[in-house]
Amino acid sequence: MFSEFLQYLFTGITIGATYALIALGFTLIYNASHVINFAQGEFLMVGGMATVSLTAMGVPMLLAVVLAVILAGVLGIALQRLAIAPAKNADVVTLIIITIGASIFIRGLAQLVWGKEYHVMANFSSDEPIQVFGAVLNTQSLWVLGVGAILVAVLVYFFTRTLTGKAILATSMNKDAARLVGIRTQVVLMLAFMVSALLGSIAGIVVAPITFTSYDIGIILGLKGFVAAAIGGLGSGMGAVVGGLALGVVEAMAAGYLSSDYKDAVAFSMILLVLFFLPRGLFGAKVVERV
Amino acid sequence: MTALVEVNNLSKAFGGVHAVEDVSFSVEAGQVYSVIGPNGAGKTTLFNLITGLYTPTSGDVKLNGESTVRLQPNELAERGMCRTFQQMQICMNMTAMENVMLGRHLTLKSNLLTTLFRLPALTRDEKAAREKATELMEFVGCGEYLNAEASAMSYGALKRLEIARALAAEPKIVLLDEPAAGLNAVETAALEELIRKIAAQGITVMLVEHDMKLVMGISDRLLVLNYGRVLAEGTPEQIRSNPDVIAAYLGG
Amino acid sequence: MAQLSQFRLKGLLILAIVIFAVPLFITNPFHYGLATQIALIAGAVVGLNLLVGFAGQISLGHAGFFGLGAYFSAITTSTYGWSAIPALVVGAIGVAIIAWVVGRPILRLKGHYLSMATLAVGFIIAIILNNEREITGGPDGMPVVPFDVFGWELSPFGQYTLFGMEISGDLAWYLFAGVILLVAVWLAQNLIDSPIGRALRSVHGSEVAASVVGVNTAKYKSLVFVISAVYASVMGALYAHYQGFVTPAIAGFDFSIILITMVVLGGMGSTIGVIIGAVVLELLPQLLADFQDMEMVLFGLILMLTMIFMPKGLLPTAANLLAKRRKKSAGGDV
Amino acid sequence: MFKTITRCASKFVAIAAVSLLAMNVHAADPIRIGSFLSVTGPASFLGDPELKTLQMYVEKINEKGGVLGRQLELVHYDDAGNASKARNFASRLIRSDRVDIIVGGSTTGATMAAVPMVEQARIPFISLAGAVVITTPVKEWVFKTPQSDYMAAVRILNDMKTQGLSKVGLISGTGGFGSSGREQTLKAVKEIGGIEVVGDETYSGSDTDMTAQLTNLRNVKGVDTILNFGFGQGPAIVTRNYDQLGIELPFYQSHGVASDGFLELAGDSAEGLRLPASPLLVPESLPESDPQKPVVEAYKSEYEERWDAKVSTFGAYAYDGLMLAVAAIEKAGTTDKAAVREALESIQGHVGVTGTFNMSADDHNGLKADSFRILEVRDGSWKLIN
Repeated sequence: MFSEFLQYLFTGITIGATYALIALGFTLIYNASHVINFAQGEFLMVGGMATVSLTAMGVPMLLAVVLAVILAGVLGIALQRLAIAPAKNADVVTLIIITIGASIFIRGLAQLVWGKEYHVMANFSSDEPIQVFGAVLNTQSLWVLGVGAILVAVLVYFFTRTLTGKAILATSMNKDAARLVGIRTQVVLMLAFMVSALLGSIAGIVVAPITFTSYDIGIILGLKGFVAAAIGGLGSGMGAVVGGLALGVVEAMAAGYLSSDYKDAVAFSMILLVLFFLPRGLFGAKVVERV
Repeated sequence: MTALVEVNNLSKAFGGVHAVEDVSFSVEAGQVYSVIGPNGAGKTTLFNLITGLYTPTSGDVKLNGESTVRLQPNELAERGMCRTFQQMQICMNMTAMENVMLGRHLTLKSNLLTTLFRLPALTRDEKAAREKATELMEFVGCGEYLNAEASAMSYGALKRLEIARALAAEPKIVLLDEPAAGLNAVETAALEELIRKIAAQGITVMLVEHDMKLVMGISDRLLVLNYGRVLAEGTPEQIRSNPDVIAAYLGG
Repeated sequence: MAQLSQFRLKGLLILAIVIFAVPLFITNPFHYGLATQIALIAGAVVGLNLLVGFAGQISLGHAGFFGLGAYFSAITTSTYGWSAIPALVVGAIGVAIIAWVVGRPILRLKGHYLSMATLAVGFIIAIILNNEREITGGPDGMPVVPFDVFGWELSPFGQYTLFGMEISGDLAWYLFAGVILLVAVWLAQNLIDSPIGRALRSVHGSEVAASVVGVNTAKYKSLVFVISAVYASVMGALYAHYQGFVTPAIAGFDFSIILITMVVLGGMGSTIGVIIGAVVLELLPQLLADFQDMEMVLFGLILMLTMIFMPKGLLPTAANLLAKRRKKSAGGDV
Repeated sequence: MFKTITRCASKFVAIAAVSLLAMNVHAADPIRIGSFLSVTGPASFLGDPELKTLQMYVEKINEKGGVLGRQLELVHYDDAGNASKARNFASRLIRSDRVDIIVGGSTTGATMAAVPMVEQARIPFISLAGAVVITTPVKEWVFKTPQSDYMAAVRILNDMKTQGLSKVGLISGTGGFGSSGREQTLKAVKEIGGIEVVGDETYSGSDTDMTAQLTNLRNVKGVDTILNFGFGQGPAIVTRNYDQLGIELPFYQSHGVASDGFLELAGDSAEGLRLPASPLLVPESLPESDPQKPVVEAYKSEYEERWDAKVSTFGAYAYDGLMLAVAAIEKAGTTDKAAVREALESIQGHVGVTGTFNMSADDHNGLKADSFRILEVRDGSWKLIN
């Protein structure tokens, strides 16, 4: 009984940690620009696919990872500079459609360059799973959780201790005020896209040995990340982390105890429940309306 | 006779900062009642509290004896309270006429059926609304803009248009938030005349204003706020001679 | 008033002329098929535009309502032998109730919460349609009987007589879909040019302004959300009858995104604009089909560039350009 | 629209040029073979090798002089796995491109969406999708090359019985293939008897971890084997989770994963699993006497040489479809649609890669369950069991 529960929990928090990292990416960009970036999943795909193809070309793993993350970061900057910045006076809905166009474009390119097949990435360490009270834990899950925790810690440090981080926070709270105190908001937006691309690509790399990777893996993972961000309260970093983990665990528990047919429906119902009863999400920021 | 608007011990805090603290006063029907004070004194916050845009931290507001702090702005409008804004809230995606007709919203009796199939009842209703709006636009001095897009109007005209919209709802009381801000002397004089005409129709007017000449000239009573608290309350004469007010305005 | 109603009729008139002129240029029944689908999808998009363009809210799950309408009609007519019109009406009422239950509490909140709620509802609908194999045929879909009115069937494969002329089923369906689209536009236009429409537009312009003159913004947003869902449901039902086959893909997230993209691409708030959006987005894959592997890249690129350089959408941008040019030439005369 | 116009124009110019060059040799019109396939999207692993196969063999046939002295022309569209698109493209093929026969439809959904159109237009259609509903009940103009999922279920269940297994834990994908496979397995269990399904779990095509479902199946009392019906990357994840959980029960999969790509994804964890498949995966293990051996070997080597990619059983469906079409046209001696249909229906003993086809008026598939071979994964490659 307990081992079953533990098994579902392991499954849930592993995938949940991935959702959390994607949700953090959504949150970052949403805070800086109020744009829901539907290309978020593509950062994840680029991370995984670039690492796989670089290692296949004989590049050492560590270097491949670094190059893949850099590639994703450049992509994030390019997305902001080339697609979002030129349309900065557009309606938020228009910006969202632009990110959808960008995601289709990136996916199309990936399909041309890397093909349509699924690819395997080896576990970072042993393939031998660990036994814990009758449940098994894939060593890669530990990597996902560990890297996730480190990234969250780095982000917390970045936003509370560094000037750049504070600038991003200030811009997200009040663009005009930030501009007045000399923060270049366009640069901040670019940083937000870059950091969110870095987060996404790292998530894509650590989770690839579990999920495989392909040109279209970003669609569903990106979407689940958005769901996690919505559950946590779009705009809250803490909410993104908790929302991601909660979504992962609920999915696994629903598949285990309720019905595997309807586990995704359970996950999506969570959004409705949260919106009905905790409209700002689990950790959504209180919004003060200015007239 | 009970007061039209009665404010009791009203407070509003944002985070730890008190924007309005323990404010009490009442407005009699038919008065022109002004709220003055330095920038950041909490005047607009007070208006937002009275018109239901903010929920107070503590205290109460009564309209015609009914507590209104739990009501939404549209429910207050149903009860006869309308307002304008310091930062104008004009629908720039519509024509000037449509903005004023919007003010007739509560008086229109259209349902989904008459709307979707554009039945005669709807067209009749709309015709009446348009006539009333035309009349009001002329009343506030926007007669030349009857066919204009809102986005094509001058700042001063838009300020008057907003007043016309508020009047279109046939309110018992209108709250005007800095109607003279940004207006030149001629326009301000016209505004003063307009406010007198509104008051003459028996509509209670509440005013937030910086222009002392205007305020002193038309107000029946004044409320002076400073740092969210009441500094003084009384007739223009009483306020003019109040030492605290003089200190705050001259010494501040 | 006279000016406004003249303008209203003008848009509708142009659309009617275009719709009835199209058969003169079509020689190929395949193109009728495309045109019919475009007309039906455009109808749903006109409804969605009421929500996006006039209530300023985004729905990321409208395909769910489209699919629900389609499947309700498909199941009741094909499995239970209902007549098409009662099936369509009952389905629409059901969809309206669902939209009301979801929209009412969420539209009290300010912000884009409806987009998240509709995303969830759309997915849940698609999941149910996919899983309930016994009823819906599961992921492989189910066949649908032709549309019927009082025992008279309209099938794209039939032959009909109209005003003494022999016309093919394809053409008949196209004309039917065209008329439906005209009715959809007429109703939408009536709504826009009414106090309700004014209230909705004011929400887009300044929600505070609307509320202080007594507009219950939450109520009207919910109302227009329900209306847009009903549009989707009705068009979905007709689409199912026309196609003769439905799969859960028509309730899927991808299709929801396509619908909202049609609105934004064509021009939010412009009824004729969003129809153009639907035409362009339906034809584009047909035109790009020859590019094979490049199709996806080109589609994404075109979508991105259009929105970057015409953020207001195709029709409003074109109208602006035209107005500017007119102004310039008028200035030249002086 | 512009594109279409230029395309038409360039076609016209090309035709004009050809007719000028071949003034005295009157070139016969080509035979037009239409196809709509899921070349992109979630079912691209079906459509991609299918398209490659069609392109390659149309070329080869044309090099050898074509069919009935006429060249073949392939007109193909990508439906991206979307049924509505498939219907539109089928319509375009029939009405705009005026093809003589259609070989296509990678998925059951795409095929079924096109069927009403095809039946109405009365044009022969050879589907490449698996589900039993495509040809049962028989539709006059619709044929198909893959064995049905019902046959696969029967083949698997029979093999289980011979292994003495009787309590099946079933896990399936919620996509068209898995969902239909699940239904046919439940049906086959009833008809075969002596075997039962004791657990029934599903996963969606985009799931990234199926540990929870497998844990449930393992915990079902008395379960002695597990069967996974699905395709795409999902079954590979199931296989890896199966291995990680250390489940020791005999493991069966469906023909949906009968490809070398699957072995690459699943790696060591696939060791020991069994599935029904076409002999294409094990040509060298076929006895010399097997009539399929030369066909299978030729297809495999030609495909791998041309595309520098592993051959897949799905591509073979397209191979069989094209060859059946060609055989029928040759047999009919014309491209008259009714005659070709008649010819298709009367094809007997046509040796293909998937099996030997014996069509008839009540069987538009023409294959038997035993055309499936049971394979087992040993040392990272396929071994023929029977």
